[in-house]
Amino acid sequence: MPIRFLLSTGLVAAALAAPAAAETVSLPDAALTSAPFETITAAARGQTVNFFLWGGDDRINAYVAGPLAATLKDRYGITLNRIGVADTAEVVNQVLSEKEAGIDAGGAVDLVWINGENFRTLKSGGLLLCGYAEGLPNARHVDWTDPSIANDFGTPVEGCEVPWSRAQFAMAYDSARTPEPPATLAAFLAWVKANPGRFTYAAPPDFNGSAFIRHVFMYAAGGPEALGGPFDQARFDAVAEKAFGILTDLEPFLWREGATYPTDIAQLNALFANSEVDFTFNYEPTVFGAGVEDGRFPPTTRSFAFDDGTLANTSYVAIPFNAAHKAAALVVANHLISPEEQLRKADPAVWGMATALDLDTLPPDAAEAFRALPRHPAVIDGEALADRAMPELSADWLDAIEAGWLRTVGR
Amino acid sequence: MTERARLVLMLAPTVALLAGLFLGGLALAALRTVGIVPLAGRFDPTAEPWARALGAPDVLASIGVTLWIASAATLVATVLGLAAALLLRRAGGGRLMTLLVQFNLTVPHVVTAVGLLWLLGQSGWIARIGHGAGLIDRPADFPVLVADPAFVAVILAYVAKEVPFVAVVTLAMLAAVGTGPAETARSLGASRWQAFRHVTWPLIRPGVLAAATVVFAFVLGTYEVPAVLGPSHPKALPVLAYQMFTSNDLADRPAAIALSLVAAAIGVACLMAVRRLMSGLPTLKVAR
Amino acid sequence: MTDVVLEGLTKTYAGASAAAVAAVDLVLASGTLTTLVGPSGCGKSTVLKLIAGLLPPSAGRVLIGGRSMADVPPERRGAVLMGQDHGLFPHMTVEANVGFGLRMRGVDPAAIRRRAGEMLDLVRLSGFETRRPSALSGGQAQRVALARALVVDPAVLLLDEPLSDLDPELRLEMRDLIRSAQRATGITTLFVTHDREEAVAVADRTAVMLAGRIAQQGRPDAVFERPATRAVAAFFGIGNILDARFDGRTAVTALGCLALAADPPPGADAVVIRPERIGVAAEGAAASGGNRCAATVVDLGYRGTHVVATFRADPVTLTAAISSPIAAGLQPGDRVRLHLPAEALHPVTD
Amino acid sequence: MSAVDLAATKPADVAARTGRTGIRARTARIATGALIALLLLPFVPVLLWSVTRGWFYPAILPPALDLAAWGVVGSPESGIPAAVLRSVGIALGATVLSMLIGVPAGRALGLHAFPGRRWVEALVLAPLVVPPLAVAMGLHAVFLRLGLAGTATGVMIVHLIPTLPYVVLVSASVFSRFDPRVEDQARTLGASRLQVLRHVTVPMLAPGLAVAALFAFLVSWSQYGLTLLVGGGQVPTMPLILNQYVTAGRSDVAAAIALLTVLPGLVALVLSARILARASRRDGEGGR
Repeated sequence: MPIRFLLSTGLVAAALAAPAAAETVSLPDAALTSAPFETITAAARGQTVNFFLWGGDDRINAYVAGPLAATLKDRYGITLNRIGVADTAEVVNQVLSEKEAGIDAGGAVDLVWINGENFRTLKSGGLLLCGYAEGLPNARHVDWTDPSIANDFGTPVEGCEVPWSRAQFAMAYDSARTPEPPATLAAFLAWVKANPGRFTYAAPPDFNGSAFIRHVFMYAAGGPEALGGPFDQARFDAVAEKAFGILTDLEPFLWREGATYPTDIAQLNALFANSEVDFTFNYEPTVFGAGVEDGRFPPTTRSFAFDDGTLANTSYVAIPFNAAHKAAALVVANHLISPEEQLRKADPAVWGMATALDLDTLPPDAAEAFRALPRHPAVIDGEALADRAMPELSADWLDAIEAGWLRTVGR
Repeated sequence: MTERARLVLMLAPTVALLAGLFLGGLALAALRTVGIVPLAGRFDPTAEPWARALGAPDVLASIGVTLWIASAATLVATVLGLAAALLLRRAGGGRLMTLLVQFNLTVPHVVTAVGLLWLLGQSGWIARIGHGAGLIDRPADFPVLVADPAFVAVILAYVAKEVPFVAVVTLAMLAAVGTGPAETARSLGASRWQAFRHVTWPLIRPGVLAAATVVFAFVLGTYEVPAVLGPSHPKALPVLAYQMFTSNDLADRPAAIALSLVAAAIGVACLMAVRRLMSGLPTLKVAR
Repeated sequence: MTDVVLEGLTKTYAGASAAAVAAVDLVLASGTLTTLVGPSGCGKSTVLKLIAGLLPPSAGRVLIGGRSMADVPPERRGAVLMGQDHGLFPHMTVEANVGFGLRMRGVDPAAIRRRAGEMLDLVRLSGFETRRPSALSGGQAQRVALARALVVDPAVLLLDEPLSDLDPELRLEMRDLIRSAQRATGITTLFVTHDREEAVAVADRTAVMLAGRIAQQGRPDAVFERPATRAVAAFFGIGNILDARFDGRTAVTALGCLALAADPPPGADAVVIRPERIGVAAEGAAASGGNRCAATVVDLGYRGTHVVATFRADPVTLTAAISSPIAAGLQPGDRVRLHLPAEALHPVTD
Repeated sequence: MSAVDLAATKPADVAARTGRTGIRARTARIATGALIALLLLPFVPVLLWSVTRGWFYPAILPPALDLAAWGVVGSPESGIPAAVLRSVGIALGATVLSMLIGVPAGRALGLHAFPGRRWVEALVLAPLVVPPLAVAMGLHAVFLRLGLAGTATGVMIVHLIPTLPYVVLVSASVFSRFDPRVEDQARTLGASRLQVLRHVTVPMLAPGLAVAALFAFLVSWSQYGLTLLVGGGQVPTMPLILNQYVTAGRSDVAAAIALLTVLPGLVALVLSARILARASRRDGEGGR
């Protein structure tokens, strides 16, 4: 016994003695946010950026590891290392763990695709590099006064992340099966009751399932205005009873009578594709087009948005406080919001994700190029979506709603 | 060098590694759940993570279903594995057949889980054949086997993986025992079944039960199978623990460790059972 | 030609209370075959391992050719060990087995083949070169093992019960083969066995080992006929041990005074006599000379070549090996007279 | 009774020479075949999915042949070719390390009795029955500190926890059937320690040690939970990549990856069967 104890403590001692895997950062943080960008670009040359992002879509993977990486290499001498994760929470976990272990420099993550509660967690923990975003050369194409840019799920961005894409929630149906989908959430809920077993939603913490529940929550509250601003327990309790009541009432009419829910959006998509249910949804409607192309959805798939409005959000890229290659990460972040790169990303043939830029700041022909991008028939028209956009709730609301759902409906 | 020094030298690397990594990891995990983090020099003893872990919604149900999955999978896999070994021997134990029985042994669990998802889902391959044969009309008519409250698909995935393991161990035990004892029993008037029941089975039992225990403990701690095939609630213990470990709420992490220690505690109980079972054997001649 | 000297050789295993080998002094004269005989567990094999360098001694030393072996590893001692189960390498052919030692020494392959061939010839196994050990009979395997040992031209050959796994007739054949090979090569050989007959049959010299110590050593016939101690006598199957007090060349025993042919050594406290040296005569037969006593036949056991007869000569029991014709005239209960010739009576110490 | 049936009644059996036994052996073969079919059934949809896309209920067979999934699998942008290399590298590294560390311990356990042996055995068995989740969570912080978390090296080291016990146990059973006196003989014939190892011990035990190595490789190759936790998602090995595509709903790519993931296991299995067959031919030549 004593030997084992010694050995195990020995490991701890070795860990304590080891210098936290450090790599010298050529510029201190203060210099990074104030230095002329040419200085940063020069410092970035030859660095490798570990870019963490959700890795379950081969179009995204191909775009990031392919043309995007090639451009960065050619133009800035930066190697982009795509690190696919199954869930962005894993990246947050990584940075949190590094912080706990006292690794304040030389961290594994240089850049992460992020928004919502993941952003809030890192920001509130002081785990992000801040104050640089609006100073990036290409930041002039971003409308920082737009509330949907300046706030990420209610958390003020405050220069701690750079907008990359916009997304808005949409529903999908199979036009061969459901020629006329219900136009409002109320009508949709009635449809579900009239067609038992033909709908379900993914259980939180799935990102998309959680968004669907928020729509019901906002519907119960009578609109997004009722839930705006910081979290308020009294307001939550008032709405929660009604909202979870609706969802509980709905349960017997759901797929498998609500005994279980799909645990992620892919399961819901598969149910939809195999005619087990008649609807699916996504916070990123371009998925429907891509899904038709890569065989995840039937060719007759179409998408729509509820007339009462659907949630819209912006997703960003952020740089952790302890990133090993901050200069290069800044250069990459800046390049990601260049009109040229945003246009390439918005092309459905590449990815199709909507731009985060303010088209009014672009030269007319550049703005026109965005407007002229083709649209897949399965994907809802961008203007139709924009007309129905609702701002996201703050991340605290989000947590409370998910936890409430798990307590009341999901068990 | 003395004999004793040589022995110590041979054993030291393994003992050091397992004591350091395995016991050390376990010890650090346990300390963490009571608020002690040697690495960060933190020492605030608390029982909060345990309260949080055991107070999380569905935790008891999770422990319950995990034990159910492990028991059911172990029972079915052991019976079928034993049967497979005996059948293989009766069938003459052709090399190809033995190879095919063993095949799943080499397949990662996540692959088996995905295969079963596509096979047994309500719109899976068997359901489609049922539709083609006119037995069912809609996917909903097909029995619920995936993401079901009884964890049928999860259990079947483990069965598919562990039957070969039990069979291989049993075959090894049978080979070690040889046919002599059974032949003697037959010549003394025992029927084939009696010879097995009273002579062969008691001889191979320790090995088979040890294999069953390993299967049981293994199922307790495997994440990928219930993650792919389990329902949204209650979740199997490893799934719940991993989800809590990667939760946004920092306070969830020690609670997640506490949950995984519950699984580890059940595993330790299994280890003691195995030790008892194995005490009759010179060395554990099993492998997987 | 090399002699081997063991000086105060001692080995105590870790955790053991008694020494497995205790202060053994032994000289293996160059070119001779010495047998080391003793019951199992007496430390014989340990002596071999100590000589071969497979175990470090706790005390004392081994000299081969006058050189201390203290820091010489086994592979450089020139002391080849051959064990009871042939110990052939199962993954090598017969030829590779025989050539093994030469290969370890970096001898070139052609020479190895030639030497291996010669050795296989010597053990009459030409033609078996490509066989695997699993395809050999026990005797063949043992012959290959002998060839493998001899091919490296060892300074010392250490044989650890080489015949114990063989059938009786094979044993004799193999024993003769070893003996003739040893004579032909002149390799100093230590042959360990627990078989008394084997020990005296092949040896130039015999050492008896009991409980880790050399109890007696000398010419085989001397050891066999004239054990020095009760224990050696018992080991060589002499059950006829009579407690005795000595008065010059007279031993005073329970059977009365027995005359001896020579002076007893100091400390002697018993006399022994080998069973085959006891004479048996009918009760009434004419008696000439001393050392006779009356006895009753207790039991007669037929052994093929002879009969083992047990006699009661109160207060002791004696065993004699007698010829069949003599035994034919006897029945249990018959009264006889036994003759214990003075030259066969041998005083022993405790 | 046909010749095939006669061959099939090989297992010594007192009552083997009756017609009834022939039928029994045939029944056993049919039953074994059925069991094998059941065990392998999950691979049917996997195979089909890997060569098609857009295959929806109720189609029993894929609508069309489509090799796009294999295109994704082969493209460098998907990271899959790199993941294959990474997985192979980690598994090979874990195998080599656990052999170097574990085989000596296996020798000690297989050949020697020593005080404390029970504790060493328990320590070696423990990782087999104690779910690794808690251990990995406990080690995570230490590995981060050492700069090992999120690295292939760290993952490889943590894989030693499950691989080492297999190597130790398999090699202990290999050594328990080994007579170390052969090594003594080789020494006295003029072989140095190293030469004995190279020319005698290793070649003699090669088949058994190869099996130990194959187990280690497969255990590491299939590892999911430990890789996920210690790798922090940054060391995407094949099982992780597979799950990534499963959770993205790309059944076609997932199926192709699944097949790719099964491949080394298959190779290993066939290889080990051949090694063992060769060994049994060697040991059995001419009969013992």
